[in-house]
Amino acid sequence: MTQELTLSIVGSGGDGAVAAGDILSMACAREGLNVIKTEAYGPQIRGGESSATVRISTAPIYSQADALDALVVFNWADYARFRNELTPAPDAVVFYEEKDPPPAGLNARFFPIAFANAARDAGAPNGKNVLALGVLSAAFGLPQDALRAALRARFGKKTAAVVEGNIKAFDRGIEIGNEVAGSVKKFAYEKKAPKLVMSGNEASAVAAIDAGCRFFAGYPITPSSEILHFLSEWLPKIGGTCLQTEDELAALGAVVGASFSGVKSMTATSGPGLSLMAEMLGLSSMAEVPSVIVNVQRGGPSTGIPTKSEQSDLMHALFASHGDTPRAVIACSDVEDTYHATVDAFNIAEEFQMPVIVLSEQSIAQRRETISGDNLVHDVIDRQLANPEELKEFRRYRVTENGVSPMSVPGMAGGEYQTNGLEHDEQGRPNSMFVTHETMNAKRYRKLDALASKYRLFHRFGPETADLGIICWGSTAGVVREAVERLNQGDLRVAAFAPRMIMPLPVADLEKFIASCGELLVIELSYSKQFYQYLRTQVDLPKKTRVYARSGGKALGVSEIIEQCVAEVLA
Amino acid sequence: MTQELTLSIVGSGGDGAVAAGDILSMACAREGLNVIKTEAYGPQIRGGESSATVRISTAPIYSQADALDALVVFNWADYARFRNELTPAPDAVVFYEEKDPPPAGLNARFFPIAFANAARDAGAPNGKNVLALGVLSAAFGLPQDALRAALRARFGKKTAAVVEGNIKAFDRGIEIGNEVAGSVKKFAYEKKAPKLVMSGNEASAVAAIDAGCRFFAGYPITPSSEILHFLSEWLPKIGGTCLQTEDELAALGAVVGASFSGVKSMTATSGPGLSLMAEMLGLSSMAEVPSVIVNVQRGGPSTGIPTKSEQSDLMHALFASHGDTPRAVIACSDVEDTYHATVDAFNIAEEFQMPVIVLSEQSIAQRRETISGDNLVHDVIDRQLANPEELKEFRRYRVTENGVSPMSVPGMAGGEYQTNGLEHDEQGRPNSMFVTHETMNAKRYRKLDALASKYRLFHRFGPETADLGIICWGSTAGVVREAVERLNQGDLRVAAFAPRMIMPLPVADLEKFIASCGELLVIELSYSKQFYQYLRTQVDLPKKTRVYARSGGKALGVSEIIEQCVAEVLA
Amino acid sequence: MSSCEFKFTPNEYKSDLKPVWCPGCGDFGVLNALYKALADLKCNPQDTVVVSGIGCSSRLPGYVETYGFNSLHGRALPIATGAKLASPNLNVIAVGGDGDGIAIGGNHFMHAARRNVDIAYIMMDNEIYGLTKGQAGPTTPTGDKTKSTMYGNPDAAIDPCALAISFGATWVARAFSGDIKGTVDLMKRAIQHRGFAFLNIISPCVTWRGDDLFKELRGKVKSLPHDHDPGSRRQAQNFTYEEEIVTTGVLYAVQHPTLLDEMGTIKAKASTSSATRSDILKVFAPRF
Amino acid sequence: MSSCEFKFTPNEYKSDLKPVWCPGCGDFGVLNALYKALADLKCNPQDTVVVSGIGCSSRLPGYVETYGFNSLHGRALPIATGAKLASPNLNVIAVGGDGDGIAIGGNHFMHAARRNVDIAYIMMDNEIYGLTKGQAGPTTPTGDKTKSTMYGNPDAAIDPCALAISFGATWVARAFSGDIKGTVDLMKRAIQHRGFAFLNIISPCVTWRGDDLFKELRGKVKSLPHDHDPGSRRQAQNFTYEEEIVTTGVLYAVQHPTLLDEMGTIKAKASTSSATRSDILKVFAPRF
Ligand SMILES: Cc1ncc(C[n+]2csc(CCOP(=O)(O)OP(=O)(O)O)c2C)c(N)n1
Ligand SMILES: Cc1ncc(C[n+]2csc(CCOP(=O)(O)OP(=O)(O)O)c2C)c(N)n1
Ligand code: SF4
Ligand code: SF4
Ligand SMILES: [Mg+2]
Ligand SMILES: [Mg+2]
Repeated sequence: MTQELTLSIVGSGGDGAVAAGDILSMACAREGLNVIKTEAYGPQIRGGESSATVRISTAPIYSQADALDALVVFNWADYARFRNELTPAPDAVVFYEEKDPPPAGLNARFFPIAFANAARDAGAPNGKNVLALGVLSAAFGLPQDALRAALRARFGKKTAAVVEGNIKAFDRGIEIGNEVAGSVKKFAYEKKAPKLVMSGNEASAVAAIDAGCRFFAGYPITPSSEILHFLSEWLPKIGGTCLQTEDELAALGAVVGASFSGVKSMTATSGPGLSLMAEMLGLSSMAEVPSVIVNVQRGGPSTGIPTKSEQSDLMHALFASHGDTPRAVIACSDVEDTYHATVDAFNIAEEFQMPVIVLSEQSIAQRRETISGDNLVHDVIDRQLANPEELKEFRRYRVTENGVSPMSVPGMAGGEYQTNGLEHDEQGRPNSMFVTHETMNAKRYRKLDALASKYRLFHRFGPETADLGIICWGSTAGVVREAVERLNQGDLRVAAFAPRMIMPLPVADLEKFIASCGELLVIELSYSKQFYQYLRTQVDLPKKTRVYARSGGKALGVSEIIEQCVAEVLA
Repeated sequence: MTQELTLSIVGSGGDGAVAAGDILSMACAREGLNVIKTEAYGPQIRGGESSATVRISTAPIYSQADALDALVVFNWADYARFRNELTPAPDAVVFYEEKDPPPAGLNARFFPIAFANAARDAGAPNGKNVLALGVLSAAFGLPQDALRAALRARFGKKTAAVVEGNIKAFDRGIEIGNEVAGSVKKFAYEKKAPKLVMSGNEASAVAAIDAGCRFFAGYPITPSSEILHFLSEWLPKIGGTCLQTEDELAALGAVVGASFSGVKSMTATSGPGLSLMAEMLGLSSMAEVPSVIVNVQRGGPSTGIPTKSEQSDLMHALFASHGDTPRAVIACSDVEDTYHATVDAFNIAEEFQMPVIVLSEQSIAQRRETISGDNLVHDVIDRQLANPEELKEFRRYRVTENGVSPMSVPGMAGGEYQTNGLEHDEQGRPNSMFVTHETMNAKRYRKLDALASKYRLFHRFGPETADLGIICWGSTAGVVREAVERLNQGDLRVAAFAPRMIMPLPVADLEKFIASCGELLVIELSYSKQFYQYLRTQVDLPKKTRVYARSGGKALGVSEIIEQCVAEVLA
Repeated sequence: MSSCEFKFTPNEYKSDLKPVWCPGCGDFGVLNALYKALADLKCNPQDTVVVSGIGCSSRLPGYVETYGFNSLHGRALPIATGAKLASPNLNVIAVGGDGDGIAIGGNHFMHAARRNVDIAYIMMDNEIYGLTKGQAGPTTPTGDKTKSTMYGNPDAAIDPCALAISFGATWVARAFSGDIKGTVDLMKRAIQHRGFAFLNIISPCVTWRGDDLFKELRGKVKSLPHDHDPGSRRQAQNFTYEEEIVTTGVLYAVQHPTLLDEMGTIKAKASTSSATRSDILKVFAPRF
Repeated sequence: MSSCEFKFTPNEYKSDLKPVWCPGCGDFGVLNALYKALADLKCNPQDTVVVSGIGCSSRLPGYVETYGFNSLHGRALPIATGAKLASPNLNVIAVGGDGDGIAIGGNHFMHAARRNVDIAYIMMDNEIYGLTKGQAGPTTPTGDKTKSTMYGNPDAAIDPCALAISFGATWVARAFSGDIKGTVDLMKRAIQHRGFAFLNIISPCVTWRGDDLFKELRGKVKSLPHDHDPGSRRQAQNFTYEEEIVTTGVLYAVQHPTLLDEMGTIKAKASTSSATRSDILKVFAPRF
């Protein structure tokens, strides 16, 4: 049977809560377990409250957990900030620094531990996080060898004294943990092949490299900067180029220039940056220069809540830029999906010569997840260049059946053309006649039709017909998936549909899904119901459709969804 | 009975076609006639083909004409560029330079005239345009006294010889025109009170002044620059400030700063500029700083067709900027409507503390139209400042029932606060908690509800119930209005609904309209059906709804609409 | 608060918001200097507007009990310009980071300076992107390893003071946030300058540039020589792009017509002809 | 066309598109000079990319039979930078107007120059916004009456060459489009320069600045004195912000590592450790 365990460690900056989460995740990954690790921080730039939450399971998991089985609190003042996000399950175990008694009102089993003193006594003055790992491993039966190895790897560059001090703190933690071990449910598992631990941002970066991206330009912005960081390290190693630009207008500009010159190119940003890219996005679409933009959504509007997740850049991604501007938009539902979405984005950009926006979210971009390296495989489509036949009297914007025209790149003799943000004829020459404009609009939009029939990407969970159908997108799909699994264990038959391709939407598949369900519930993390609004532009939703939409800033929970489903059916 | 006449003059840069159109319009305005004057140019920056088309009527008119009653062509090569736009009616009269015989295939009555020679002989070597005015006035019975006065006013600053030469050329034209006068239908009218002649852009500028705008910042862009030009001249005269900024980001930034400081402020731009403003628009919304943005739509996407009209900035105006970003969007259907829309925009911005986008279109922004000065009256709402009660423990973003919070401006003691693009609490202090975020999103969106119930602005034409209902917006409303009038003279009962308030849409009124019609037809000038898509987000359109959407770049014609209506009903 | 009770002590300019800055951050010095400068100048809180962009440094307006605008990354200057032009009686101060002002906001810096807008612009220069956790910025020394420049920063570092002078700023100074007294003095002069005053404050980021930099800087800071002529552009440029020392003081100071002066001239010229509403409508009337 | 048939005569670089420019526009001179410069340098059309923004001047790429990119207002330089960095073998030339490059595109000008990107940037400076029908731009003289400055331009005019030098451009020259020979010569040197070469071409707008300006300029143009040392920033600045004369020639020329040099160094440093796909995945693997 599936074994699951969710642990959270909360402390101040120096307490090492986040480091403990990393070490635990890595150890579990070595054992082949499934892990999703999230972090949260207070407003202080450094040294404020921080927490790491690790959900461990023997079965595949797709979301962070609703409730905690165990909580380590070094300081209750720090915990206060996360109270709404880190809720212990009713039978949860809480280990807390014994000097700091817990506040009233928390429903759990409490175990005071002298974390600071015990760690210091063991020889690791900064080792209370490691001691906590020992406690947790003993209490729940987590892999102690792997943890020890992970600790050694982590502290490998420090002095031997530091390493040994930490190992001793860990062992001391085990002793303490053993004392409570009897009273908690053990986590039992079989060791499997080791997994990788990766964040969504890292998955985007790796996918870009795999897809053949050799030029990246970006401007730092939370929560997408890790893509810039990773590619600034790795692209030069493989002969690629990474440029930090002066702003986002320049970032997408450089991408468009690099792509025009023949090299697959990408930028990454978050909402404010995507807003600044609106005009250049239009140029990429009009000039039919492939470009890939990874946009990691955070709380909006405006500067909003940079460190928290939301799904509210959707309408902007779909419709930003003046004029009729075709583009593709693709969503990511988890870290692995982010990898595939990013490769797909390159494939689509290159095949259909248009900008492609990958809509990621802080919640998956910055969480770390175990994935099997074997799954990081995806076909790559390379840019198709004009053939000698096409280069004769070359027409870069030739009107074709599917709208895709032959493309040349600098260096190709006979392929010389001028591209243009102005409306243009088949040769790229400015042209302001209505007929040209209508013809060219039609040509550019036909590419979306071709794309729609080739890329009918979506997730579908649950039975073939259902009492209740959920429509959702992005990270929400993971949570919904788990909710659907749980709900179908009861009487209710619930199915879910989550398009991966958002623009163009797999409309026929969605309509089929709608027809297969009784009630309908749209779920999203946008106050103004952006997804629901967009769906209505594409399909006729039955009158009875209900929408559960709220602001981001707090993770969507499986139980929250279950509640909504039950309410929907009872209503 | 209504008398109508549409004339067009076509020539090269130096031929003065456009000047002739101006003079004719002014003369007709003095007679109290109704005029709509449009111009068109070829791609040459100067000296290329140009045309002026003047539609004159004894009854109110709302669109440019489909077909010409008379055409003056100095040069058929120039005419070629406008062939698709300037179609003579079957019985039209064409006056052409006798040295340049007309091409085959045009169906009209042709009269060769030695424009150049006759003007030169009359003593006005550059006067063939004036001579043409004489011809037209004689042929159609247009007001010759008024024209003569208009000519004198126009050339008033030149030497007496120039003035007299032109008057002579005009008189010579009359002689020539008298020769054909017998064979054409006369235009008969009664003189009425003089009217003003104004373009949509000028109406925006005047409206801004009337609404109390005392700060304008902008960056030149076709087809909106006339607003900058007008306000750079007139604002300083009334103690206001006009700033040409380095780009559009700075333009809206300066507007937000000026408005924050307590002064009603505006910017004007076109698509590319609006794209660049996406992020700052979000700040205006989040910080709840009133701002007015006039966006004059042109052909898109990207640089597109700067000199031609389209309705394709709609979705961008409605949804641009990442995050959930409430804003108001208001449309203009003609020049007079532009005046009212602009004052409304200020009223709404100030009352609801949000950005308001006025969506104008090249076709109305740059056409000149007669209007009665008496109609340029509109109530003005001033910014409501926090009262002493509210200033005690002042909460700038207090959560209120309708979402509107008390506002202070610098200079008010006790009103000090920090505004913020970050999510914030009632005091404006950064706050990243979910509850705050949800509360504040709700507060900001409640303003849209309040606004929706106060401003249910729309046009409705035709009978109370109809076989066919047309839904359209912006400039299209004028053309539809005329089509509806014409259609209802036949058997078909046709009605039309054109929201003036686009966001928030007057949904209840629209639903009532939909219920009152049999068939439905949505008409718009956007290839990707932006208006139709948006309507679907707001109302359930009956399945049978048909859409007539095409690219801009060519004016929508009354007969084009009639054709669509007939097709719809026959289908 | 109403101004009659206001005592003009630094403390009274403190808002009740606790700074999110890291312990030891140079920006604390800037903030404290600003409290003191505002108090010394007896700036009325209600007439003072502090505008910032986005960054660690740009959090500053929230900590000051005046009107404040924590705006968008790079856009403090257009907003400050609009506020000052529309409401000339206000005391408008723009603040922000090196990335905010020279990377994404570089164009506005150029144009605000060349227009000689009547504001003080205080840059808190930590040679790094602090808030986004340590990427290179336009003032990061060439070769430095940062989060985004693993192999060393390839770009030439900019000296903000040199830039400001070349943009046409009429008052340019450099301060060090470790020297509160000197910083207060320069802030006061910046605020009092007629026209665009640019004050670059070296304000170390202890988190991403290391704790030691602060100490190191203390050793490097030197005042301008007494015979320095701030009226000389050339002399001023001699104290830019310094290598081993950091010279503080007013490098450059001249008087030119400010943007408000120019706007005043324009209004004077404009109002020679009358401008009632009917004058405006006459423009569109057939006047013959 | 295939390069073997290509004769490298100016005529062969002409596209079949007719310029939309007004008769007498200075930009014709720039275009003709470019044909000649490309021919003299035997630039392969297929390896040459001309990138522009938006404006009258920015229409130029359409008239040249190479690869061309008529992009967005103000964004020629980021696009040119991307093209050159990604495809270093290309000969990348950016062109555009004074408004394009110094108003809306000013920030990119600064950063492209300071990074010393290996491109030639040709500005066609007509001291006005031509395409939008005559508003003031950053190089319009103070006080001039234009469509947007009815009462005289309130802003200080910028000398693009002075700006380029202060931004760190490594090659800066001024030409006059009425002097095709001189312009050809400077264009060739700009294209051949390693690093960021900035060539400001005075290219009068006859429509919005008047017909006479062109003639007047002919009288004002002077070549640099023979003893000018282009290695001296200071000497170079002496020929900026001139009043009565317009000095043409190479004001400034130095050699610094270019952005491609820097990128080469980075790649060399980076490739000391191996980087197969499995090396990349190892980053994420529990390696214990
Ligand atoms: C449009 C936009 N792009 C990027 C960001 C992310 N961002 C926030 S602050 C910052 C730079 C901070 O550096 P600096 O301006 O020097 O301020 P510091 O934090 O160092 O004080 C960046 C890139 C943003 N908020 N908005
Ligand atoms: C984002 C944006 N803003 C404004 C415009 C309008 N516009 C086109 S060209 C131009 C300025 C032209 O001046 P300059 O760059 O000096 O070129 P010139 O026409 O003088 O050669 C402007 C403001 C635009 N196309 N895009
Ligand atoms: S990250 Fe650096 S600049 Fe930001 S608050 Fe911390 S020390 Fe200061
Ligand atoms: S408007 Fe001026 S710059 Fe533009 S083409 Fe005409 S003369 Fe040249
Ligand atoms: Mg900084
Ligand atoms: Mg220009």
